Amino acid sequence: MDILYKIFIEPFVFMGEAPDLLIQTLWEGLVSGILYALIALGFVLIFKASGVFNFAQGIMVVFSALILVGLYEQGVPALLALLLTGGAMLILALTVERVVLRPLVNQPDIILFMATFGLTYFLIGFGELIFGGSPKEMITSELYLPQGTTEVEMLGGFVRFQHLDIAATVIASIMIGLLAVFFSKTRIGRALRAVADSHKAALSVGISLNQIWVIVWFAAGIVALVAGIMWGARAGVSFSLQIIALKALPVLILGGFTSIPGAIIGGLIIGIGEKLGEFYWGPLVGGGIETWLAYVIALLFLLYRPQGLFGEKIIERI
Amino acid sequence: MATAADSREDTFPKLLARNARVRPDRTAFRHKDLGIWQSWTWKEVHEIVRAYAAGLQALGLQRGGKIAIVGYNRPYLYWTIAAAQWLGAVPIPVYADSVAEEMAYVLAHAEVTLAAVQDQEQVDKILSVSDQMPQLAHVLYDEDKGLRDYDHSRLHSIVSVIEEGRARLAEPQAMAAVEGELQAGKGSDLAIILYTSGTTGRPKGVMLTSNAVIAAARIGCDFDKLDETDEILAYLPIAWVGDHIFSYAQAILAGMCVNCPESPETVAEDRREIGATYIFAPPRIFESMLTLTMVRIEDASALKRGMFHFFIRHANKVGERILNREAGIGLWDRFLWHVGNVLVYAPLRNRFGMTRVRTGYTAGEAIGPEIFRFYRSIGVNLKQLYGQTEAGVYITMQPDGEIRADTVGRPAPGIEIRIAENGEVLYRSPGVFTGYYKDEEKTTETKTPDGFVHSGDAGFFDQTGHLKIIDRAKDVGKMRDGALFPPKYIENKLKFYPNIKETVCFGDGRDYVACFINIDLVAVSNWAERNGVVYASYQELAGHPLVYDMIEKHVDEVNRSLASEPRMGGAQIKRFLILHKELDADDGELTRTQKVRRGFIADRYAPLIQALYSGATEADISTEVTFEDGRKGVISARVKIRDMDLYPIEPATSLPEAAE
Amino acid sequence: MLYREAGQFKTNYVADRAIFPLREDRIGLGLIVLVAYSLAFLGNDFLLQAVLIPFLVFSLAAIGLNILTGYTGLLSLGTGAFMGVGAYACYKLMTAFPEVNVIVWIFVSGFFSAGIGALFGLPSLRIKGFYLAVATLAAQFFLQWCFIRIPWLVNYNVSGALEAPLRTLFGIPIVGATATPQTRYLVVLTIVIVLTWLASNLVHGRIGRMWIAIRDMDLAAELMGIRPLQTKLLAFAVSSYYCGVAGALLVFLWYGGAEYDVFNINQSFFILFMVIIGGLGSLIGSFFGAALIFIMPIVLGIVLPAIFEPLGIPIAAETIEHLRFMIVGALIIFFLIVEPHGLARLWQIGKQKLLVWPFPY
Amino acid sequence: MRAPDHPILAKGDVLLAVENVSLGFGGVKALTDVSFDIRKSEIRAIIGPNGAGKTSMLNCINGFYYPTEGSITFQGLKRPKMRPYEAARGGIARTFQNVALFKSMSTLDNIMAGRSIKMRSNFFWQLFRHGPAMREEVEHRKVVEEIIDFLEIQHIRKTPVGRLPYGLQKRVELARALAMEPELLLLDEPMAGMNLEEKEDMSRFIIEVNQQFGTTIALIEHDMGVVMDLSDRVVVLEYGRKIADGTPDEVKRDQRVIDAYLGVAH
Repeated sequence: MDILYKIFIEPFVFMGEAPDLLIQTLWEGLVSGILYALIALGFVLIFKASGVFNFAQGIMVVFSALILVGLYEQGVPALLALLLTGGAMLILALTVERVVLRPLVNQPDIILFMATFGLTYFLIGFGELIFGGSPKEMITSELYLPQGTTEVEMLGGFVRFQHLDIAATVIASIMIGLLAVFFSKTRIGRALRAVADSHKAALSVGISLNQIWVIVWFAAGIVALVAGIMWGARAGVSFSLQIIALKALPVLILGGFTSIPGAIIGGLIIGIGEKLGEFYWGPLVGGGIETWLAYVIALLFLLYRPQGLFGEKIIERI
Repeated sequence: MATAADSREDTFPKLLARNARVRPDRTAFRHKDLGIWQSWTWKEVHEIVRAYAAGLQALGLQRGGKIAIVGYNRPYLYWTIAAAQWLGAVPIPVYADSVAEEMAYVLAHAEVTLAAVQDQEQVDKILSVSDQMPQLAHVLYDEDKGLRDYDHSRLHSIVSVIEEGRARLAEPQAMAAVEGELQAGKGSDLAIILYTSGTTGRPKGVMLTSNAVIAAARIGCDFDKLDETDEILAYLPIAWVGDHIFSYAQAILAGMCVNCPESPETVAEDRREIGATYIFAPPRIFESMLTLTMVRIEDASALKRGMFHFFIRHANKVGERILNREAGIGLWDRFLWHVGNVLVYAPLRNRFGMTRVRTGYTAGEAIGPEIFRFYRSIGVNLKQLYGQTEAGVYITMQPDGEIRADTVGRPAPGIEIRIAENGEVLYRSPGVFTGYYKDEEKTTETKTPDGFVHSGDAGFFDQTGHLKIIDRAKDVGKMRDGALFPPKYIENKLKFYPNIKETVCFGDGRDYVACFINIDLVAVSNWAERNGVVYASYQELAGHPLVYDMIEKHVDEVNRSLASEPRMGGAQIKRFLILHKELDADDGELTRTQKVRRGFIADRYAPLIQALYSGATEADISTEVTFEDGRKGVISARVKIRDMDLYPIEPATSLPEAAE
Repeated sequence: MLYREAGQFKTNYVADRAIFPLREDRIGLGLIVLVAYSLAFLGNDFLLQAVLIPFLVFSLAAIGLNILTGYTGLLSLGTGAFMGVGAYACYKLMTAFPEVNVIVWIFVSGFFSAGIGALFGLPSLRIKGFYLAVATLAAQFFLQWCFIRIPWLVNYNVSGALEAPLRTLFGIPIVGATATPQTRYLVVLTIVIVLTWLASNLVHGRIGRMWIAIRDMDLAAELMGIRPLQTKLLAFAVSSYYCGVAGALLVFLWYGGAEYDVFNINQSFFILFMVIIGGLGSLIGSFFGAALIFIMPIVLGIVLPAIFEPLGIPIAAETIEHLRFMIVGALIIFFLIVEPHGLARLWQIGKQKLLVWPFPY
Repeated sequence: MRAPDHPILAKGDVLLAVENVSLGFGGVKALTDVSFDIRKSEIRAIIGPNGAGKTSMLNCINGFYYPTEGSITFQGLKRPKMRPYEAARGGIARTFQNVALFKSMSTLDNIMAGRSIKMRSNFFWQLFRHGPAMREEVEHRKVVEEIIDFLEIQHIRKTPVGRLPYGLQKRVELARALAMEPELLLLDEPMAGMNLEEKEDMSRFIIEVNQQFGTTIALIEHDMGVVMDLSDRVVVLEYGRKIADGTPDEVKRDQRVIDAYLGVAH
């Protein structure tokens, strides 16, 4: 009975007793949720347009951040470095399309999936070869990202908002908004949506499949860069970031592989869920449950709804 | 049982009983059925055949009675032969692919009362003409598929007959009676009647006694030292004398194992699986295997192709001599041959299923020297023999070390050969037939009073004492200018080209030689594919100008070779055409053993022949054909004719006198 | 070319269904086993310890994952964790019951990971493909967390690491600091051969057919009476059993001790690469994959300095490590492009070529 | 052949009864209030224009879909929700409109897989491939070989089915279904995409299966000639509703059928 009390009653009592802490936790969950969503968006972009489950999305986050920091360290001005990094992502997209995707067209999904694994390993080796394996500091102030903290008194306590987090939330939201506009309003965006339905439809818009691949990989690269700056600013730039990138997977599961709103809502559920879980229930089992809670949430959710939050009900035909 | 009587093993059932006694647990028969090689030992076969005989007895088969056997090579059909012989009845195997009318003629002529057949197809065929065979009382079948709803009053499965026999044999009395029938059999009894399809006229029933068949079989067994460890694949028609001697008589005599393939389509694969030690195949099978080999090698990588051709050339140079164990072959050449053996020859033999072959035979027609040499050079001990149904196969054979492509060897042991004035080969042996069934006239025509048999073939002995056959005696004709016209000789030269499947030459009493050519669809379509020749049908391919060009080259080479031979130069081919359809046994153009029916073809294609000799450049023809399902139709075509340049004839030297 | 199939006919179904119906294959297999055993006496410690033992251990893990992913078509990213379960279970068992021979516990430890594997396989009835892969990620991270957070698993060892106590077989140390690479190699080799044989029996029989049926066309399989859940769970259990035994071998017969970090997500990926490169749905492919993915970096570690240092380019150990990553990554892509069905397919094609030699088909 | 707990049915008894079955996906109704029965040992055809709900009907019968309304009674037992594998174990086998073979397996293994439900040997023996496991393997192989022989596919016994031409794949699929020794065999367009000769073969096999093993057959087929020749009774669907039911002759004369189906499609 005691254990049941500890699981089902005590955390909620605690939430009620210290609403300021609840708000703080929710805020932190919201921030990481938004960033998860941003990474997940990269996956969704590529999956929607080419059916490839891009395992390398996580490493692209790290890779882009490394290039940015690395260029700056070489004396390139911060904003120019940002631009050059964008260029590097374009080159990456072109290379991937030419070297990986084109030769593997029409292969089963799992083969393409594995190819992105190979890409991941290649990029890890390449990145470390050039920039070294040690963690780096993100150039936060040079990119005019705010720092510092605002403490707001509310609900009988103080809630701390890191300026960086606020900026991250705002920028990520803008990014997501831009992508949404891009998809629904522009010609290329519509073509991308068409390609998700049928390749023929995309061709009728007048864009070749290869071009589309380059565009989505480039877009995913830019998304990765933004995510890399934000995560890098919060946690430093190193290859351990890719573990965070894996968190995007449960987000995708929740939101569905092809839905942008799904990615956002999934990101928020996972971000907030794991912060709440860690803060209120983690101590029961010794803490650290953040590493797996997201996956378990996704798993339990899947058992209830195999097609995800926004996926259509799967009618199997034979 | 009476061992004294048993020791005179002068009939096949008695030999079977001996095998069951001497080697009871050795495998006697195998049949690829239900995915594996179902096997029977000699003991089992003996028991089955005895029960079968008892069962047949119950169905009224008696000494002197006749039973027809129709179907592919199946153990139960071979056992039908043995069971019939057990009772002293005469088995009459019939070609499984004969049409109902042909079958009705044979069955009626032989007065069979029972027929043991393979499956529903044969049952249907027999039932469709049963009104022509009033004496036929019962039909037995091996495979029951599709026969479930048939009226079974006169229809029995072979297995049920055997079961019935087994039940009867449970009584000692019946057992004694059946064993008594076995002992009552004598070597001089009629063992089998084999109907030869013949190139003209109705089939004739060649009667062979047990003594004759055993004598004939023994020739081969002794000559090639066959024993119980040998394996043979039984896949040729059981109604054909070769199969009867090889897969039945010699198998029982030597105690070797008979392997029946799953179906006619799987013969190549089954041959490979079994890896027979003793093989027999008509030249066309060796020929098509070689053609297929060459076609497939063309698709191999350049390196492999180069290697293949290099070693095949080397084998051509020394392979035969190595097989013949001749002296005087250089160490390097030997070494190279052995390298080639690892890389090419042994794998090839393996693919052909000839890895374990001790002796292989080809007969029935002349084999292309190239083809013959090819197999020998890669280490297959292939030999030729010359034989006839009337002789119980063996007339001449090739002893080890004296094997040549252009002769058929020396007289087989115990065979006397005489060349008649007109060049015809006559032979006499213990294995020759007693006569044609119910055809005294033909018998006396064929058999001389002193026991020699007219072979009907023209030939001569060369300096080494080997017989050389040039043609059917009656077919060697004269052209108007008196030059010799041996049609088959020319045709064989043409047929040695893989692109040519069949030819028919005309020239007897004419001014020049002209011929019909049938292209080989496998070889030519492959050639067409490689050369970008597009076609929609056989007819279109056959009429294609490029195909004509290619065939023209072949004809030209034959002409050149004819011109260089003594007395053959006059028979060069002046004009030829490519037939728009394949010559087919179903249309009566070929015999069941795939031999050309010359006269029939001459009638059928008279307009074409007329055009060949009128100087026209093309001719129209329409012919009635029978499709696979038995429907009839008419196909028409306009056939083009090509003229050839002839080579100057070399001055004639004398031809060996025996060749007419 | 080396095959002489003529004359190798089958007269009963047992022979026809043999796993190696051709004599030449049986001889070849015998030779390979012979060579494998003689390497214990011919190879030096480096070869045994740094190459062959890990190669065999990873092959076993790859067979495990291949049963699940290759034969049954269920993608798993939790292999590392299932290996960990085996290792931790083995540790607990051999320290709790030291009187029982360690070999017994190695085999028994697999059952624990089989149980855990089946548990995490339960969602496979409802979810498929990438979705299932994420479910197995849950297993990976959850179990890894357990390894860290439950000190009972390492008998409250303050370092949190697994340590191999001394254990013997017939009086010869096979686990622990004093066990020689030679004896450990022999033990590992024997276990791997036995388990490979059993796996081969399974995949060639009714159960293997059911797994493949589920993989090829799961709906049709179900409409033929194959219960999807039982079949998939069985695959999870058997697969995890193999991974568990491989995990125990890895810790106690290769490393001689390990921390939880050995069983991280990268280990899972590593095994998955082996299976993909080796060939999905092929036991021999598991060995090929393990050889390529594991041995190739070792070879690169030797080859790269040999190439660059004579050119005056000094190569740091880290650089080699980075190059290895790049080359492994590039090779994975290369192999997927050249032969998506893995090395096993190349092997099969090679065998087929030998069989029909000198013909191309 | 038959699980002992089923009532023994004589030829002509109702084997399967479909009563007022409706099936909907979201807003779409695939079947509306369909009722018919299938009698023991008959060949029953289900025909109708494209999209008439024929395949959905088969899917309901073997538990792949659950009817939203109505019930299906098989061998006298009215079934609540039944999983497809339970239907298979109850004696319902089927083939599919688009061949659903196990592509990587050989013909032999595909058919052997069809006997999975008949095989009992436990995991332990399977591990060692000895004793009961091997005996069982051999015993079932014999049955499978009989089927191979019956359908004349000996020559492709060991060929991976993915490499076979379409017509043969269909035949292998029939073989696999027969391997289950079903009470009721559902054939979804067994002759789609076949040439005349293949169609004749397939018709012959269907009739022989029906006659030799007494198997009840329900088939969907587009070729009207085939349907009229083969079937004892025909049920006609249109837009998910039954519009006719009876012998081929009756159905052929039915005005609604002529309007809906014959007039439109051919």
